[in-house]
Amino acid sequence: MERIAGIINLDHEQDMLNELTYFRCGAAVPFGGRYRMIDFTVSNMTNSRIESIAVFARRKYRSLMDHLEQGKAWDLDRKRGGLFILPPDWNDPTDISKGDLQHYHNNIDFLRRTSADYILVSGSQHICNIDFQEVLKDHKEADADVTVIYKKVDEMMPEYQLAQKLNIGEGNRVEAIHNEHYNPNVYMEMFLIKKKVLQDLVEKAIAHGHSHFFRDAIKDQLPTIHVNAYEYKGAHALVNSLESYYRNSTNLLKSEEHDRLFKDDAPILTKVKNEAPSKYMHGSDVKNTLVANGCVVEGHVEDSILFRGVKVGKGAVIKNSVIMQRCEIADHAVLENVILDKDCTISEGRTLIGAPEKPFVVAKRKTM
Amino acid sequence: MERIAGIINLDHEQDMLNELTYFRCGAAVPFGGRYRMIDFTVSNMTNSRIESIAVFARRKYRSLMDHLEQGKAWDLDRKRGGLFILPPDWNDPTDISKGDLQHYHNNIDFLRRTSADYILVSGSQHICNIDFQEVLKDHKEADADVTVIYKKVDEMMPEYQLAQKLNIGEGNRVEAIHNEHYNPNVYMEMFLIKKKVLQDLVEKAIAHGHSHFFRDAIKDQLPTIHVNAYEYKGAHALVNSLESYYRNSTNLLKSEEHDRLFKDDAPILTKVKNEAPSKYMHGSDVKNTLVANGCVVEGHVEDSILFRGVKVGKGAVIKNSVIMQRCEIADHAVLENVILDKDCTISEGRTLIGAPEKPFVVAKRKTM
Amino acid sequence: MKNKECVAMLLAGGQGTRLKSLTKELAKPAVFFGGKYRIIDFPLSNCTNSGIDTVGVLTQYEPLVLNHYLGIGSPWDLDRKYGGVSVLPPYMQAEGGGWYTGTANAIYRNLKFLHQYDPEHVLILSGDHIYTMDYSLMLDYHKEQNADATISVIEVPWEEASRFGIMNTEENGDIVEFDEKPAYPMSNLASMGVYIFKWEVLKEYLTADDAKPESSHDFGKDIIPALLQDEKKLKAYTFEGYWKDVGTVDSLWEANMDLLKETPDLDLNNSSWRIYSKNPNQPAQYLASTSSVRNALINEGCKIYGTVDTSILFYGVHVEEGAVVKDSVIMPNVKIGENVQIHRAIISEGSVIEDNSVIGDPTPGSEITLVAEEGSIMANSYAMTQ
Amino acid sequence: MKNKECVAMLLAGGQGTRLKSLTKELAKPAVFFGGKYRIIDFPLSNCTNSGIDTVGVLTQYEPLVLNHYLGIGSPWDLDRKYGGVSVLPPYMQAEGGGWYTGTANAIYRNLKFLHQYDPEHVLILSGDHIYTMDYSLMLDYHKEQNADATISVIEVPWEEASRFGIMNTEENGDIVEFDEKPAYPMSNLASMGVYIFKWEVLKEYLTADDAKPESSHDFGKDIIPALLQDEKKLKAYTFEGYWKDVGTVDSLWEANMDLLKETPDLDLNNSSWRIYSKNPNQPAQYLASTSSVRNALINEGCKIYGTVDTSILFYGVHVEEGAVVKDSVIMPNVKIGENVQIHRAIISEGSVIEDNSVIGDPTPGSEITLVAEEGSIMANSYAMTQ
Repeated sequence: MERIAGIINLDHEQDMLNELTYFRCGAAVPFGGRYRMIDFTVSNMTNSRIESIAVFARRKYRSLMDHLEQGKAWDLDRKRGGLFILPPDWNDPTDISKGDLQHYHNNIDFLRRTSADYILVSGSQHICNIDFQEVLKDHKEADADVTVIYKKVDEMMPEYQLAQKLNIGEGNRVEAIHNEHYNPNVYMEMFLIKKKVLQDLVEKAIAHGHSHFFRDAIKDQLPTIHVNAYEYKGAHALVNSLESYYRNSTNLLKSEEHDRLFKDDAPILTKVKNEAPSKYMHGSDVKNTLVANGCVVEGHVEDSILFRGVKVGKGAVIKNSVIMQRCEIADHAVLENVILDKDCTISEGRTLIGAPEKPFVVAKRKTM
Repeated sequence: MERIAGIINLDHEQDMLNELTYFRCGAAVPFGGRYRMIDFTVSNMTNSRIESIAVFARRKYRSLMDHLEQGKAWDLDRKRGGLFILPPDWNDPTDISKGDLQHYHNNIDFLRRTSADYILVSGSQHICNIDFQEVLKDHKEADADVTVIYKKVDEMMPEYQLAQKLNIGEGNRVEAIHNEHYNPNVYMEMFLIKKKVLQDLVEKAIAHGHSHFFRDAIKDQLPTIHVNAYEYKGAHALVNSLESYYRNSTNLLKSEEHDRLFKDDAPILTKVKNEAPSKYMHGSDVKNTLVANGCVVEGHVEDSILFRGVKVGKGAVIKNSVIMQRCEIADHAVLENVILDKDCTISEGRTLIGAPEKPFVVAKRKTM
Repeated sequence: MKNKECVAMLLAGGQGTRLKSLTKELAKPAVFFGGKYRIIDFPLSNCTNSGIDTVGVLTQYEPLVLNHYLGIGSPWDLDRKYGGVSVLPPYMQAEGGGWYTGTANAIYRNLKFLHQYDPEHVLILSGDHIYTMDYSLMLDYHKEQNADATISVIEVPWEEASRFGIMNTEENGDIVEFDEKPAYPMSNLASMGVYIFKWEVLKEYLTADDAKPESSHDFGKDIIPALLQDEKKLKAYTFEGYWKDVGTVDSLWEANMDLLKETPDLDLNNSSWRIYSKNPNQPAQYLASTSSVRNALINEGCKIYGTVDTSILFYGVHVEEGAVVKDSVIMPNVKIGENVQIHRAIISEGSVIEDNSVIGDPTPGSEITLVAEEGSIMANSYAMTQ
Repeated sequence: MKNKECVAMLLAGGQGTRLKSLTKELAKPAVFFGGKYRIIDFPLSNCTNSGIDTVGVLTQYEPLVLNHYLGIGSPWDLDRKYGGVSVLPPYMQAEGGGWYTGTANAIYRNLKFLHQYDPEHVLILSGDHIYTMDYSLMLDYHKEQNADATISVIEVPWEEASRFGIMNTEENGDIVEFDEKPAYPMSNLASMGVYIFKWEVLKEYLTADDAKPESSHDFGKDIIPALLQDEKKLKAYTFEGYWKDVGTVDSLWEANMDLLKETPDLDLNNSSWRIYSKNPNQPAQYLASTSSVRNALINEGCKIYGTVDTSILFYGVHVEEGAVVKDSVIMPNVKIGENVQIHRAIISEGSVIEDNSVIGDPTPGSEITLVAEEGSIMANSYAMTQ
């Protein structure tokens, strides 16, 4: 089996989740009851036997570090390979690289040291469950320079407007990459490339004063390099705005979607918290809801997601809401279309109601 | 046994080791053939059964992170306790703390979560082998608010000019802390304090707009708080300049000094590199020199320190020098009073000679 | 390396035959409890939370299940480079080998293991009880009293005292007599099977005991009486809190039900005293629109479409529409079909309960029904007790 | 969890009696080698470097030393949550227990361990040889050839071939015959004791072999011949590189001396194929002004005041002024007094050689002198061979 190393490049990811990304980068935002966004990327990589992973982080990476530790949850705290979070801390006055090429340049040792022949570069905003070994197989069959991964979407949701789309020609060759609407081939911000090719392209892009590896070295060079398109067909969600975060969260309440994302043979792992099982008291009434461990529920919860350690008091009502870790909802409070970031406290009898298309968001550690 | 947690506060440490601190903070500078400066502080803590350690880092901490991992070498990669490197990544617009109080304020969770009753705060510039449990015993006997650790020095070396000194009165009570020359009681930038007292003092210092915890909350409040002085009597070196780095490095070549610092029952640990034993070829001639593993020596080395993986070619001559990791000294090169940072290459026949009081320093990865 | 102040030895050899088919393929300490845990998680978590980082686990039967569960000890933070958790089955030695013949014999045959750490004190634990206890407080007491051995005791109701090993003590805590299951108890302080010995004392008495052919090599029956006879300093350390033997199907069921009280005596949500456990990495639990859940403890990976009442569900349990689970304990990965009725039952790991079957006797006080591991209950069938 | 493609089983039971007092208290795989390592570091590092992260280590005698050395496997990066290193001594089972009676029996009695990982292939290793080998290349070959079993072979000099198990092969690598120590070898391809089996095939043949009362339960004598008889697909995989049995005092000494060649056949400094080992955490080695060192491998923690020539020093060795160490291997923490003379000797761990004593015979080709573990050579005494 040929080896792949992974790069999770967070450099271009805008922190557009408002209150949820005030204190953390998007990759560290809690998702799906017990995960953080980045868990999906890391788990996909380890499930595909990628055991060397570099994370290019630039801003608000503290909670990312806390969460990933050294890849412990993925058994990546190793001597050989492992997970490396690489925030910018470069002090070379002769360094002329710019943009995300700074990461590639300053972490060139990661590429040099890995024994992998291929590199899989991914962001953290496309939630999915994908086997990158299949991508590699396709890449080799196509004999391409680069293989980009895309999802053919059924319906044009607003979040896809920000995504790049692919024009795909004969033999799955990518002919153009652009932001045009109504093209259903959404580029998933993941590509596979031979290590040697990546190193050459990075060097060239820096020499030409470029600042954005994918745009400048791949997209703009399309006629000259062979870019192969790989279609991913599994569960998929793009989270790049508060609205898409909210809608895709509650989408998980659809049982089929949930089962396609969480698979026994390709589990999504996350940092272990050792919470007790959740407790449903007399008088609790919970419907169509995902609940993580450590919750104590006495009230009414419907069409919602409760993260770990949430307390819902007697007579409290929660609808269409996402309640993050350790929030406490006191008796008789009412929440509808609300997102509470972690450690929030909602006082007794308090009512908060947002709109279905624009949930009411409360930043972490707030008491209301 | 009452529990102590540790804080390694690097905030005030100036990076005054010229080329050696261009790319790394002082705490990450290699020392003693196979260590980094901070290894002494961390090992002293773990040898004193301190198992929760926070590192307050501000600048150039990347190689510190690489080196410490999550405290793996000290078995500190744990669920309970462990070692946490805490670079500044704070985004609270309401935060009014300044200076090193920013660290105390933004990492207040570390203090809150630890079950320890006492906190030992230390820098990384005072190399020593100390048992902090003895300090705690003394602290409790003195019934003090704070116990500061000092070394009574025999001779006034230049590095002590930058150090603070203690006036010690009856019952080992500290009466003044200042920078006066010719006071032999050198404050070792280490103090022990009850957690509760630390929390209160931090809160108060922030409220008063202070920016330097030790200066503003302890030194300047001396008449009102009981500061006890604990005399440390073991091996000691203060490294706060290139000159003191060089002199204290070669000081280790004195066998007694070396044995006082490296003790079997209180070992100094460091990241394990799995280098082979060092190999001395036919024709090698090595005298009064410390050599780490992985070296291959064919030439002449005298009164020097070779870090891991150094190659010394045939007919090369090295005197009074410190040669860091993986440097390659080609055949017939001559080095005297030189410090080579890691990964340097000295070409065949090249001669570099510095002065005994001012060594010639070569920054890392240079080829000369 | 520094020596270890206190090393724990956990006696996990009990076969637990009174747990019937639950322990057919499983040592008793590996039995599931509380929706997420195995019994052994409690003493192991107690060790970690008490700052004891070196634990020998003495197994008797095939050690592979426990070996595999314990792994390198990482769930309990016991993956230490020096110390950590070690499984110690009876192994072959040059002079032969054989089963551990008693609790004392088990420790005796691992003196070399202890010797490696040169401890000052040795904590002896058993893997049969559900409780949370700070052993470091007991160790402090043991050291303060300069005791040769300290035995943890708990007050039991007088009417039950004759079922336990009873300690008769002086007012100052000195143990003067040990009464194994006395017909007429003189005290209600029962031994919890938790001992701290000075290492030197333990070594001496285990070695002497091994030479006695008539000894049953048991801590309660032989070692403690020998120390008492020699007038060694034995102290009773009184523990207050929840402590429950889960040695029978009924007591295991009861201890589970204890967790469903409004304010249970055992707090699984205490963030300063976590009960660590191997994590199955399942997604969040899902309660469907058709579900009805009350008075229940439910773990991750469950999918509930039916009714769950006064029950405990481990990870990966599916309850289909129309099914009713009441007063029951459902172990991991059990699939419960449509319109199934389960009352007062323990369903073992991996069982499949097909549609419309009825399990258990809803009569209060009736015997608890046990469905064996990977059992399969046919559709429309009826099962009650065994 | 995904299954494991390949799990390694390392036979570490050899008592290595030909290593005399070096193995009195130590299994052979734990014997020191090369200034820093134990023999077992080589196969374990090979596993890690080959991407095999699950290794069962089968021990025969008291497993504690190896257990303690292997710990949780962290030095070899084998501290994995799922997989990693497991020590597998012969343990008591319900139907009794007993020593492993042969290499095949040892694996047979751990089929349950293997079963837990449901591997596709099983790699069988021994702990007796010094070599670096990429097992993943052998596994690739085994898979490409779709072999039932693949045996790693190495060309040995024809005159030595009759000391080995010799494989007679077709040109395409098919093994047609296995000749254990043939008087008249037909090939010079010696088995290295490194096998890869398809898991299903291994299970079948081990189970069948166990039922044969006349079998010696040995891979070379029983399992391989049985596969050959059934015309299973057996392939020889030719390894090129350094490979040395270190089963005698002389061969152990020689293999050490091999490392002192200008360009040794075994490269310990290969940064892409590190030999991992437990680290004793000693400070840098110190060569004093009075020292004279040439042609030597020296480890951390050593202090040299005397002369070291063509020798290997493990960690923590002190050589005082005037002492001469030549053509020798000095194991950890040996203290060598003033004016001591040591020639052609192996000095075991922890020995103390007092001032002015003379050890070993400097005559080239003479027998190597061995000083036993924690031996003490009195001042002014004279010791040669045993």
